[in-house]
Amino acid sequence: MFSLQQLKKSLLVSLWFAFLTFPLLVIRVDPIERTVQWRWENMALVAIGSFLVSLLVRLFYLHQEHRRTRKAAGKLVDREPLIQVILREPKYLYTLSGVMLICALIFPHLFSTYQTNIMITALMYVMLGLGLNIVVGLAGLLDLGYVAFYAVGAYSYALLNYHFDIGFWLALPIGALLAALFGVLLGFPVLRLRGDYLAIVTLGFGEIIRLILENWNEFSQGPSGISNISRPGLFGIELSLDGAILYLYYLMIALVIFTIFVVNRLQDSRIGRAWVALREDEIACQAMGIDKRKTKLTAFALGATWAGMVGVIFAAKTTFINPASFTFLESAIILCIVVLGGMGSIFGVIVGALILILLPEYLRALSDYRMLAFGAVLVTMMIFRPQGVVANIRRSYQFKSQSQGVRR
Amino acid sequence: MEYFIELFFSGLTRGSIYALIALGYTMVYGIIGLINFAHGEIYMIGAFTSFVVATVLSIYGFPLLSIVLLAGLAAAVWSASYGYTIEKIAYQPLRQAPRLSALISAIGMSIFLQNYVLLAQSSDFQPFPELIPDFDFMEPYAHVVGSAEIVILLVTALMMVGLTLLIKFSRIGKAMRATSQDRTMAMLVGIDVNRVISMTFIIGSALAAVGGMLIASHIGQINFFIGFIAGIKAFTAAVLGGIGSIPGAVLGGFVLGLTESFATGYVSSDYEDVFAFSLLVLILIFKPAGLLGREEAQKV
Amino acid sequence: MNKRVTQKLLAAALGFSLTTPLMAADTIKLGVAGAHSGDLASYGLPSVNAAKLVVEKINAAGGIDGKMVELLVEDDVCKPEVATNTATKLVSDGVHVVLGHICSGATKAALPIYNNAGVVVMSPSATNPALTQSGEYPNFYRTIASDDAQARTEVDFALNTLGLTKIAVIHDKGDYGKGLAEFAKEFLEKSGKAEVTLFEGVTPGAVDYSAVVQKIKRSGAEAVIFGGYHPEASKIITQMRKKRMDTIFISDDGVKDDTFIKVAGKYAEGVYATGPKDTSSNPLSKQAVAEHKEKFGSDPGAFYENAYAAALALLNAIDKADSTEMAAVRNALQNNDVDTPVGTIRFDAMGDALGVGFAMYQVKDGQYVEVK
Amino acid sequence: MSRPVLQVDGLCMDFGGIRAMSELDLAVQQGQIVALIGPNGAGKTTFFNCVTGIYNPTGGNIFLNPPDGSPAVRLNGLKPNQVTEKGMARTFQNIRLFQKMTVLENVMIGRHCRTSSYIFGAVFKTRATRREERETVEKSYRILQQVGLTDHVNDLAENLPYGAQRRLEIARALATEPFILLLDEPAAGMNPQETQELDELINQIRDEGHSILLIEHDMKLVMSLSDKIYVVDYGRKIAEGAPLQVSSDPAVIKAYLGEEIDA
Repeated sequence: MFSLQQLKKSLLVSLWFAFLTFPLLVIRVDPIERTVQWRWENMALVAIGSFLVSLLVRLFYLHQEHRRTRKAAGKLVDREPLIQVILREPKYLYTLSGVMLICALIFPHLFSTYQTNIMITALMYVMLGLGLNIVVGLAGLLDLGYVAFYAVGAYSYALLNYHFDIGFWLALPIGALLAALFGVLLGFPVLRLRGDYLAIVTLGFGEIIRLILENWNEFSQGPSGISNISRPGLFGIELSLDGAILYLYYLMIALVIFTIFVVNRLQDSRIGRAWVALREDEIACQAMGIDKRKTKLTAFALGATWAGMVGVIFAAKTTFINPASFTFLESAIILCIVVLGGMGSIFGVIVGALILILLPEYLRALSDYRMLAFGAVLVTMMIFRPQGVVANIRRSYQFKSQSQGVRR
Repeated sequence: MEYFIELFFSGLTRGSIYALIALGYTMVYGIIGLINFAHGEIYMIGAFTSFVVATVLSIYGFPLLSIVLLAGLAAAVWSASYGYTIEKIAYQPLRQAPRLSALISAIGMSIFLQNYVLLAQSSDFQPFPELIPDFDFMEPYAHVVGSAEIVILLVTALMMVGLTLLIKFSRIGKAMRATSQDRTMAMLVGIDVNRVISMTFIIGSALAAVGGMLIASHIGQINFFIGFIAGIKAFTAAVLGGIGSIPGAVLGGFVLGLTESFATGYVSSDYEDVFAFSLLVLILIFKPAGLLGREEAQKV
Repeated sequence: MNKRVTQKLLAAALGFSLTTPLMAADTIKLGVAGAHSGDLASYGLPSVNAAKLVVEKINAAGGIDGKMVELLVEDDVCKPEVATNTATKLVSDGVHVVLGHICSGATKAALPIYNNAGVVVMSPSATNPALTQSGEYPNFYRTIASDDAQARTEVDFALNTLGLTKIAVIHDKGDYGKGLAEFAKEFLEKSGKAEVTLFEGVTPGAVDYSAVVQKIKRSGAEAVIFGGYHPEASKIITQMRKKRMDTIFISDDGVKDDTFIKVAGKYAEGVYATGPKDTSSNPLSKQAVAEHKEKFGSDPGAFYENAYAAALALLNAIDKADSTEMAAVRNALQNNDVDTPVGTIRFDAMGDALGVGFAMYQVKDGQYVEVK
Repeated sequence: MSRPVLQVDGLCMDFGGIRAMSELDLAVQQGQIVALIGPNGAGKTTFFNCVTGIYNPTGGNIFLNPPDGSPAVRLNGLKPNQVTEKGMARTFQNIRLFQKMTVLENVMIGRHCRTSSYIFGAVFKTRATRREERETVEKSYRILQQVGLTDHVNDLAENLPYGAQRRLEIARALATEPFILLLDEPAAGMNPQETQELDELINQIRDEGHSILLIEHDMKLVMSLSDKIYVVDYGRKIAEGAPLQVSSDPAVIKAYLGEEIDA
């Protein structure tokens, strides 16, 4: 199966990793007791492990090579991935959506309240991902400070609730609006910046907002946060905890459907096409008569709107917020959802959110190795599927032959 | 006045560390256009390697000077090896992929390395041996600027000069400049681009490792999480100076360090980072390519 | 969709169905929640060990009124948003009382969920004053004194024992550190005996603190009161001493940790820190530590004795109340003394333990020694 | 003679002290095909960039005179999208299509500045939006018919053959409803067959009433299409006039021969 040459290469890889991990994985020092512990067993493990992994990777490439030669010989036709077929064909797509919806609706009756609660979190990230997808996936603006708008939404509700006793339903649009306003405010100065400069400035904005929340006690109560935020009300009915969670769950399902509906409509509209054009080629986009500033600001504002909404929900769900929940890592996770799921693809973002939020939850069994595995999964997935789990498909239009008649 | 000088030195010390890490960011960015988010972790691994080696050597009773040199060497060698390996594993397969995919791969790598060190060593803070002794001749000034700070400044300056010479005059330096200007052209004139990229990671990582060792020894403690904040700050410094520009990274590091120091000294450390990031935003608004970055003339 | 399902969904959506069914009361479920992984795990894991030991002992002695005690352990990583999930999980698993959470923020987020389910919660380490003093959390108790008590100890010590007049108050901008520092500042200003020369936060994890240290020096402070954890404290003290400053350093129980002495090394010498009153002479405390050594082969970590005490207090209250109902348990907690490693305690109506307080310690020859 | 649709007077462009274009005058009359030729690096594309708002010229004036008789518009300082809105569209020398969008969508983008539906309309699909979308699709499809790309309507732009990409760029520009069209080397990289089809296409576009300004290196195409030719070298105009007149101009011959020797 493997040639001697390849085994030799894998052996070299394993030696290299043994060398690489030597100081940190083998030696352990105690500077106080002044003792050194040599953990040679770790080196053996690393060597064997990396040898096996290297062989596996080799096997994978062999397989790929094999496929390629067969394809070249015409023996293998490149088949479109199943998921793309499903997404392309409305018939399948509606069936899939229907099945997913039914699963979503009966989920809380099959699983415990705890599972439902986790699922609420995942759904919140679906919304966040779809919102950021407008900015990053469609308009191509790399935003590393998305969490700032999330914080704006959460604090709007928390403060309004705390000072004026304003309820969830009123706060939801207010939070969304305020976040949109911040989106525009942030958008203005960064309009001229491109690519990675934009990334670092948005990162800076995110940090500035968090730091202000942390330091300005009179306004935000500082790091100790705001507690006892009201849960969403339901015509004045007092809900039990389980009831409240169930209510929040169905609320989230409704909001996610609403989000999908809106984003779907937007991306195939005049404004959605302008975003994609902006992402593809800024200069050509302008030359085609598209106002770059307005288009960018719209993307920022709309993306922020969703973050603001989810922020309000977040505050209502945890009933307690403090600045520690709005760190850069959060922005990074949301970005990972978008890229991993497949930029610009709604279905991809949903899959991405479910993977990234539920994975660490179910990786709890790995306990200490949880985050290690999480990092490794991110890298591996990117290497093997750089375009994301689900690639975006542009809408196609049907025309009756060459005649004048145009039909959708 | 003395207060000003004190703040100035503290800003310089901070700035030189930012600069050492920022160099790696900027070199990698210049050549493959990737924000290497794992670079902060390379700095941390460098610091940790020197911690382990220095402690082992001191337990076995080596003299201080040899400890410093060997620990520094080990830090540079292993960090460089990590940098090289990371590039091979996580970035090279993604050369042709969308740029954001490489960024996510970098974020994943950063999370992985942090937790790898957490598991391999410990989550606790560890005392870092004092590698830079207090020099007697510095004693009269010790209340203003410490020996360690002077050493950090000198080493940073040396590294900068060395790196500049390397880039300007050596074969690999020229190849790096060629690759960063136009990778395809460089390939056409017979430059082994993969080798150049590997070298960039190796040099950038070694510099970060030296920075890691110096600052850890100055602060006297270390844990697995120190790379994150330092990395973000260094990245900010690189962009401030104009990402892709080597003198820019150095300048950006110092500007950032001094801003933070003076903001703390004359205003308040509560908003230290707010000042740093506001400065960044302001500079980029007026000079969108950073202080020394060249405004790219868009080819139309 | 068939009609029955629709009805059920509708009812469910309106929250009429599904209140937690009363668990068949064959065991008493004691939840343990806190940071069991991540960077704050070292503060949370000792409470798990404490609960294990206490429960083992009680079950060996026949349980409470013939019922066995069952442990439910859940990790919250000290994050509020995770803590609500943790709390929901415990409640849906039918927990009766909870030992936890470890961090104040996470505790605040989780408490309403427990309150809704009628579950009494007792924390070994959440010191935020509002938890008890605001009256918003009727189901909350703790076996540690609150931050204001700690700040009071620090300030009294600085003013009365050391007789200082110029003090800089520094914090780490965190929930715990900043809260504590604000109390210290307030007490200092109210006393009229000393001037607060500086009140500032440092950024945790920053590459160095020399600018802040210079500022402390310039402010002319004789002492620094620091609110926060040991990594920042050791960085600040190291840089102060390297700048040849002999400013007195007074801090909190986040610093009264052996790791601080290890990391700061020779610079730790002479540092003051408050910590729970020394209970090492208490036989119960000795016994608890001995049990830990025997079972886990190591010294117990932070808040171990407080957690041990909390587990005892909770189970004792259930025993006395013959019920796990919140009202009955609360009543029992407030009206019965219980012997614990942190002393013989009972709880006031707000939820604070009476008889638990702070003492001042100083590092001498690489060890914390109580200042008498 | 009526007023020219595009009138450029004394256009200058400096890049950091280097003069890339000096005192260039140029006019395009309604319904004319005008060619701008010159050796490589003569400043032709710079001229396009100045006129279409990508660069802000250092001196001179650019006026558009809409053929419908509405008042003249000064283009200096306008943004590229505003220039397009005023009725002048362009193609690019290095093809700049929206690669990940379909052929039809590329053309639909051109309709952007002639349509107005926004977020509200997009989300609620109001009657006005539906009508506008329908019109956009129909018009775009018709333009694709005109340039002969109907077989590729739903293909991604990046998958088109080279010649088709050039035609798509023209289609996209036409969709903005310009009265003057600027084509930057439309025949570059085309085979003789494709060039012939392009010749027909450009003539057809002119016959529909568009004026055309063209940069092109294929002299055969230039000679067959143009009503008037401007020759530039080193950012200066060295000749102008009818095709035959220009081709015998000694200054032009020198500029071109000189270039050949350099090359």
